[in-house]
Amino acid sequence: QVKQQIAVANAQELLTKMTEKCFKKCINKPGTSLDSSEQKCVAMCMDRYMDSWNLVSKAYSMRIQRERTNM
Amino acid sequence: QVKQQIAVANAQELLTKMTEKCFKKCINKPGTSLDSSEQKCVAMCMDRYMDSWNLVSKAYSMRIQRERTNM
Amino acid sequence: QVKQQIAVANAQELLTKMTEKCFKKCINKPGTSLDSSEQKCVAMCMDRYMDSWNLVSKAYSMRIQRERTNM
Amino acid sequence: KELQEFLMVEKQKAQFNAQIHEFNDFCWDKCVEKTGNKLDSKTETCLTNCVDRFIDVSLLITNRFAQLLQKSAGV
Amino acid sequence: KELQEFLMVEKQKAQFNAQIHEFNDFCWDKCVEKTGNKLDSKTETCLTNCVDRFIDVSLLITNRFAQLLQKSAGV
Amino acid sequence: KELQEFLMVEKQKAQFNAQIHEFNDFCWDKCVEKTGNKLDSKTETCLTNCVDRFIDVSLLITNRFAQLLQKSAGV
Repeated sequence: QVKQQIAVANAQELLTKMTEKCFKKCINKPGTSLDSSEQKCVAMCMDRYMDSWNLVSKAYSMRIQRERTNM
Repeated sequence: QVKQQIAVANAQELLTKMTEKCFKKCINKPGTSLDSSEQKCVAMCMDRYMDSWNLVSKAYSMRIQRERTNM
Repeated sequence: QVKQQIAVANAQELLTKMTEKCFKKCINKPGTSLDSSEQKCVAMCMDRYMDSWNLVSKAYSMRIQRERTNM
Repeated sequence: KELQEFLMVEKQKAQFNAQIHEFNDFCWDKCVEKTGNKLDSKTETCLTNCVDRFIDVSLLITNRFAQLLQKSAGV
Repeated sequence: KELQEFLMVEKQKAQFNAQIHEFNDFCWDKCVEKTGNKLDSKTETCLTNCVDRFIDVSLLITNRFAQLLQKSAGV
Repeated sequence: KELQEFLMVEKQKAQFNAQIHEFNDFCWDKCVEKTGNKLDSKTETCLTNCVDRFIDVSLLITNRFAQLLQKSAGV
């Protein structure tokens, strides 16, 4: 249960951040609906944000390991 | 009492946001006092921020209702 | 113990803010290491941030005293 | 039992208000440039659309995320 | 009872410090452009004024808000 | 006792994830300009370096702060 709670909290934080970052990147002037190019942009932005998350996560893990080896 | 606490929390959050947003909009170079044009600007900014709050609140309520009707 | 906890919390908040502010000021393009000019910039930025903290703290204290005298 | 219902309703109201503060913070920066004697109609439209599009983006991202999860779970 | 007083004083100190962190964060962005060997006097004046004007704006808004509330309550 | 260990491990994981969210938020703004079909190699390098340099800056500041504290304590 604790594991699930953390997984859910993690996913929610990711969704919140992506919504904010991708709105900023893709919606210059909010219109009466999301047009198809905005939808495409949001979908791509979301994929890139998750790519970035994975890269950052890997870089951070490797750094922690290096610091441990140096100690 | 719970109601009052929420109302107070809500008002405090509104005051905090307005102070920050209206300082940013109205005080370009902080001087030795608030001059009258800065005071006017802050008062107007405050009124507009509350107008905006009401508009946003209405838009959000309507959206929630629409989503419920669609379910 | 309470005193120590507050002192630690205070120092941690200061360290967190300085890291963020000085990274923004000093690291334009993150490279493969911190070069010596970036390190110098970070050290100076850190000193200035603490100077600023002391000034702000003094200004706030004096304001509180003035408000009390006026009451 | 009535107390529980009362508390739940109040909690929902608090969440609703917190959400409005967030929307207003975000959409104010997006839409409001000058603050005159009243919000002009362009700014008003922008604010209303901003809330609705923000929710659209949030739903789009949440649904797509759920699909990706299901795919990766091999369902 | 002494413990309570002690805890209250410590809590106030913590709030005071939290407030300074906020002011410093905000006024640093407003006033500090370059970070050299020391803060120049223009930047120092800006920082001090920034704190005082921020409090002024906060008081102005709070008082005006209270007035609006009273008016709308028909007092 | 096993429960305690389990909870501590889970807490560390949560902190690790929270840290990644912060890094990603910060480094995304620093490094990602356009979002195309994939992150180009320049952006990828920037993101990886951003995390490492952020930690470098944090360590530099923390160590220097500790030195200043020791000096001012007259040690």
